[in-house]
Amino acid sequence: MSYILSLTTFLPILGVLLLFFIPKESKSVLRGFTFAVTLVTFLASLLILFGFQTNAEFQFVENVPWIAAGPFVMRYNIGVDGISLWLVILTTFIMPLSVLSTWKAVEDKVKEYMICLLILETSLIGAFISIDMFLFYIYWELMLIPMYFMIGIWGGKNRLYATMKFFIYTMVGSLLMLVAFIYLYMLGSQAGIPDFSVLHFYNLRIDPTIQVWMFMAFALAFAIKVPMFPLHTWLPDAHTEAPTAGSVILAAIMLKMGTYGYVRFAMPLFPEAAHRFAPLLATLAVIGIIYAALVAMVQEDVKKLVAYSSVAHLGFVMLGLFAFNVQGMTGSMLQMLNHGISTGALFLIVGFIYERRHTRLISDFGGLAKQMPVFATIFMIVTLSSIGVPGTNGFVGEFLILIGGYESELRWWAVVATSGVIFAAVYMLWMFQRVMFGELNNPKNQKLLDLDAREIAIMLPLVVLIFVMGVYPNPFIEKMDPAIQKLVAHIRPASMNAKILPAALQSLPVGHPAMPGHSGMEESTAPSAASGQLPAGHPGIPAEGQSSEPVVNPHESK
Amino acid sequence: METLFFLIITLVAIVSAILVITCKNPINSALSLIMTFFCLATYYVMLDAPFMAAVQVMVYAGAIMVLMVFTIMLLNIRVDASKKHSHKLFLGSIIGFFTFFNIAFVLFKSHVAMPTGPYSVDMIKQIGHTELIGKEIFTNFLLPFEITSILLLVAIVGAVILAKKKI
Amino acid sequence: MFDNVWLIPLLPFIGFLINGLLGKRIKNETVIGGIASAMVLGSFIVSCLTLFNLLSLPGEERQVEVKIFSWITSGVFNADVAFLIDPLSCLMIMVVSGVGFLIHLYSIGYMHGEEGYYRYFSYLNLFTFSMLLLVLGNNLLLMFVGWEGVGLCSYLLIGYYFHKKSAADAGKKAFVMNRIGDFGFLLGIFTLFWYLGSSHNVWTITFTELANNSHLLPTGGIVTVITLCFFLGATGKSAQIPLYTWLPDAMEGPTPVSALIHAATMVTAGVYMIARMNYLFIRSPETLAVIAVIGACTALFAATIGTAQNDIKRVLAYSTVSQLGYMFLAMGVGAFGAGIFHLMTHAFFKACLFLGSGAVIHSMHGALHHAHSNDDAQDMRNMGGLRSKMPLTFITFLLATIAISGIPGFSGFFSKDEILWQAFSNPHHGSLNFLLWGMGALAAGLTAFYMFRLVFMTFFGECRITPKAKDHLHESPMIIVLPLIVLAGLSVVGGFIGIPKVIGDLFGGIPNYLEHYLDPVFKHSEEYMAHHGAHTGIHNIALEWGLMGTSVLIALIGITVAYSLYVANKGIPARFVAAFPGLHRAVYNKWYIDELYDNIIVNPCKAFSQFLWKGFDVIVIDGAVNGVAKTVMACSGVFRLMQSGLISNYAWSMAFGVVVMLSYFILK
Amino acid sequence: MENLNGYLIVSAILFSIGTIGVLTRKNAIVIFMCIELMLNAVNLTFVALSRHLGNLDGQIFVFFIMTVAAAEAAVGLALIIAFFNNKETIDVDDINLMKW
Repeated sequence: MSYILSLTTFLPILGVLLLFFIPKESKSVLRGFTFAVTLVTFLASLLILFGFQTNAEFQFVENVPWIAAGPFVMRYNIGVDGISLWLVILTTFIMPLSVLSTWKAVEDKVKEYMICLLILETSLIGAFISIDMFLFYIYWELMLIPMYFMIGIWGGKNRLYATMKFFIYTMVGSLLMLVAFIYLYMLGSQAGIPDFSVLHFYNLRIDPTIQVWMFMAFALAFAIKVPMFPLHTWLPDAHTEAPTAGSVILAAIMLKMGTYGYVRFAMPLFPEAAHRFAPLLATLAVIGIIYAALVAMVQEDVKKLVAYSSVAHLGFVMLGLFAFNVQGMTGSMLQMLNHGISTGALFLIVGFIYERRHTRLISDFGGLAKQMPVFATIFMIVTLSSIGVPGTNGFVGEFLILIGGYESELRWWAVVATSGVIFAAVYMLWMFQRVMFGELNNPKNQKLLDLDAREIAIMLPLVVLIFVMGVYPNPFIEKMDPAIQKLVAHIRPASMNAKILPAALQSLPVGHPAMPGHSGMEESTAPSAASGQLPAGHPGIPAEGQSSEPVVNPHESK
Repeated sequence: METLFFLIITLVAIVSAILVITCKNPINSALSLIMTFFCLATYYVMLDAPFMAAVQVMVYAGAIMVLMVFTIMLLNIRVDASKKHSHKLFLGSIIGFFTFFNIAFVLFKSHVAMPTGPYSVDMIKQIGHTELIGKEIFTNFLLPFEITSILLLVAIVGAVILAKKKI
Repeated sequence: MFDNVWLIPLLPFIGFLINGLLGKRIKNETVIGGIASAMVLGSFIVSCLTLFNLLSLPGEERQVEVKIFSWITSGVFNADVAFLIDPLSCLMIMVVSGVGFLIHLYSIGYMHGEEGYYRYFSYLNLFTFSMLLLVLGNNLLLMFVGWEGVGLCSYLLIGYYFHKKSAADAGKKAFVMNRIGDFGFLLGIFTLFWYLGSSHNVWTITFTELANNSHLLPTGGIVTVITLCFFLGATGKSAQIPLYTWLPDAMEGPTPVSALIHAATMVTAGVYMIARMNYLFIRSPETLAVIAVIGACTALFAATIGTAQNDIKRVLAYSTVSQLGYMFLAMGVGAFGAGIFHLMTHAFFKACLFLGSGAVIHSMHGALHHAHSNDDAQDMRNMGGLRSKMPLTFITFLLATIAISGIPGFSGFFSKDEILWQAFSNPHHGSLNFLLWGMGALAAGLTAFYMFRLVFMTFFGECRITPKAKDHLHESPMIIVLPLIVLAGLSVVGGFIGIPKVIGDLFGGIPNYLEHYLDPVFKHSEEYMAHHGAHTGIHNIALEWGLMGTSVLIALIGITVAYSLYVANKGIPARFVAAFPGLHRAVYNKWYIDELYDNIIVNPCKAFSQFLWKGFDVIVIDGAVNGVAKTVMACSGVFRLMQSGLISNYAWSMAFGVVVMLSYFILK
Repeated sequence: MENLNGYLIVSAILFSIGTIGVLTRKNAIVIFMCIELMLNAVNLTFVALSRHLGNLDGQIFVFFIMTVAAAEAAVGLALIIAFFNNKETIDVDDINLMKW
């Protein structure tokens, strides 16, 4: 079954073709058929999961010549490895749920909506599995179009502003990335690399100054998608205006595209630049965590609140990525899955109450727990997962990120990020209390009916996953561990020569100059630090005067 | 003597040209334009191209200007109530002078090529200008000649359709 | 021998699942209550079995680890779900499951008729599960899971009457404050894990390995940072000075919840954590000093507030905070054994007091309900003279009050006096000891005063309840009174297992069983003390007796003052309040600490985030984005003017173009 | 013969006068005349140079220019008449249907 990967990718397109034959009026048939297609795609992706041996190599690789235009040779080169496996499964897992959630939500133009959904699924899966950078770029752009229509046509009041902003924001970023791609290709072709496959470019030595510019281009494109701190304002608008299924997919999968981009392209291709930019991007990530949490606290609109919460969660993921160690990376990969599940569930929940009350203002709700007890328990479980209470999936990811971050140079960033844990509890619980607890005085709330079978069927797999990943995350971690070990081994040595930091950065509490080695991964155990003394620049009690070991400035020692 | 006559004709031509663009009533400008055409005809004669002069007078002065005058009369345009004139005149003249200086500059900078053509001046006088032009047109320039005829046909049809009241 | 240990936490978890999922269908209350209590009883029996097995082992090898499954392994970090059985954890699981079972029984009667009955019992079982997990966990991460689990359950149970806004607010406040503590706890784990790993290549967070490698840790420096972080976690969970305001508000929850969570088990988690990692804390004298001072201050501070409260549960809440202060004082002076001993005795008499007050509130509520008056059932000013109406509750309440005030012979006296003596004679803090002892003794006096004030106001004097409701006051049913009796008995007898040596020798050499029992857990810190202890503590028997006498004397003074004010001549308190209105109002309003926190932290935080959102997000970032859009529109507007539609403009621009190009080519 | 430059100068002057006329006048017909004037200036240059170079091509080309001018005049005037019919004026500034 070596074509399983292409099959999974293009199954939705097959669905689209068949959809054309179904008449526009028979809505339920349309919905049923689309649900069936997404379900079959999910089963196909399960085949990939079970067929996947846990090693660091790309599997189910398909490498077929595709375009040869002048100097450019592009091959249809796809494959899945530890990192992208779970993201593909997350995509195919979330799609049936979002299709199921639009049963009553979308009444007009159902056929076009379903077509958008299926095209979106194809482009998402394609982006995750493509090894050829050009193919990745095509899928990267392709996914914008269906989302643009979904928000633009079936959105809320000022949907045009939101969808325009979303589209242009992402487009600007990705154009820069395209330029970087082409320049990279040129560099590659000089060095004899035949095609666009990213694997060839991994071991291409690019001198640091060019790396800095290329990394900036990639980083900007993915930072917009993540969304990182200053470039995040499109997310709340896009979410408030998007239909339920649209915002579920946007939050659960499309945001992961940004972080996946960092892991697959930005960091391994330009390791030195990644190390040099680590403090800056970590600062933005940490600001993102605190800033989004604070802003989420005072939101009146539930969906905007959840949107800001996902900015905060992804800030954690970015912090984990820039820790450059196995715990940090595993933590962020896990957190991507957790965020997909918990925020996807949150948006589904907001969708349910929106379908009932057609309002998203927190002040319109109150005391729903008495009126809708089943809904209350599910909402409570998902809130706890989003806060990261131990026993749910959120905690495992966050803990690994923070402990990974604490261990790397980003020690002080991890300390500040840990306080994000408090704010997460504050805004989620405050929202939960204003929506669910308190008096049931609003007459319209008194007539709300609890979740029906369909809605429970949507939420059940998510709740089960929340607990399974919280209590027993090992199967998830095992599958991605070899790929992450390989990635970290690829990036870490680059940090040696990235150590020639300009004097300005020297003042940062950089850990002991000789990188503290990890017995687990590198054989060469780093020389143990000064026996009892404080390692230089230690965060603890500010070393009164210079500690016994002055921070060796690489410049002088050279 | 030759140059004196040339200067006189030049003076007349320029004055009538200026009259064309300055006088209020379009009829006057039409007449002054006809005057300019006559001056040009005399130039052609001075340049040993009598046939050209004849055609010039017939086509331009005769046909086109008649048509112009006819249109002016048909539309009985009052005196051109030139409302605001100021900035247009100023701008226009600026461009005009600039054009002149450009062309003049080009002329003086460039040196004219040596006469290489087969038909020297005295040959024209001897054989006659019209024959030569006729021979030339109907041998080397036959295709353009035919095309211009089609062009004229098109123009005629176009003019009729455009000017008709009810189509 | 210890392979059935995993049953201890699992049984309450099964109870949680049964009640949680099927509770709605099993309408019948006794079945739900029965399942829940049976589960906790089961885990109590298994813990007795474990304790028995442990005692059968010789002293030194009383430390067994049972691994269930490996939880997270990534890179150098691995944490697995495994249980550590040693004297300390055995004692704790006995207390948790024992007191827990009694409280489950009690709440079957107490919660009769509540509409979320199944929800209450499932949360109570979940709480017992997480507390047992916390206590049994063999590594820091599993303890943290239990730590946050109990925080979550206290949130759920405090907010049980969720339709009441105050209850929901109290629940949220409790959770956030605990979360702030957990922030410190997390930082402690990270620093410890990072320091031991990067400096000594020991990548571990399990307690046994930490204990064995504790010799690598330097004194002071990084260890102070780690222990201070952990102490921040402890203050959050055990409600010490900076983060205690959530405990009095937590009284919004049902009374058995306050008894179980906010008196006996959860709040002692901080004390247990310090005892569990005594080898860390002993290595940084600065942190010990901080803990001792904060403990003493909390004890005194909470006691002062307790004297002026009128709500029966608020008084008990502040007494809990103050007693916790004592435990932290014990930890701060290095007397870990005494701290745990006080923890145990406090669990007994404080649970008894809370359940007793619950019984009082229950019957008051019933009576007021009959009389259709909506006076506050918890306000002591409406009570009085219940001695005759509820004799059994009165007796058990009195016994527990005597125990808490430290009257000799009762459990409170032994544990509190041991702490005061250790505070006075410990080798750690030198001159600070006198201050610590002074504050402790004063707090003991105040405790005696407000506890007896409570007893006199509720049980003595004439009944101030509305006349119609007077005859409806009756003794609570047996299921409520039985746990009271057991707990009262325990609070009387409980003290004898840890009699201080000086008294023990007096009565023919009865050894201090508890001290002896807990020795293996604290052997690392004893070794460290023997090795590094600069100067030894004071061992003067006569001094010890003297101090013991003074503390008893202070307690008696407190009782007589309470008696004179609230029984003999009732007028004095009113006159006292009139004399010092400012002081009274300040103490009654909890020294305005809540308002202080609101104005310093909560409101500025809200205002700042409002500014961040409206100011920064909307105006700056969106402004910039929309600004770019507007400038593009503006430019296009300008360019559009060129298409003016007038032919002369076009002609002019064409001519202009030609001229410019010509001149360009000419001049080039 | 000898003053070829003179002829070129004259045609330059006529041409620029024509340009000025086109740019400044408002009456459509006068603009037409000025265009005719410019065309003739060019014709003059053609004839002068063809005579100087002794090559008749220039003069033949003038014929073609004349036919074009004639055609243009015809169509142009038709346009003006059509325009006059519905706008009652031939002021160039009023022909602004293309205005945005």
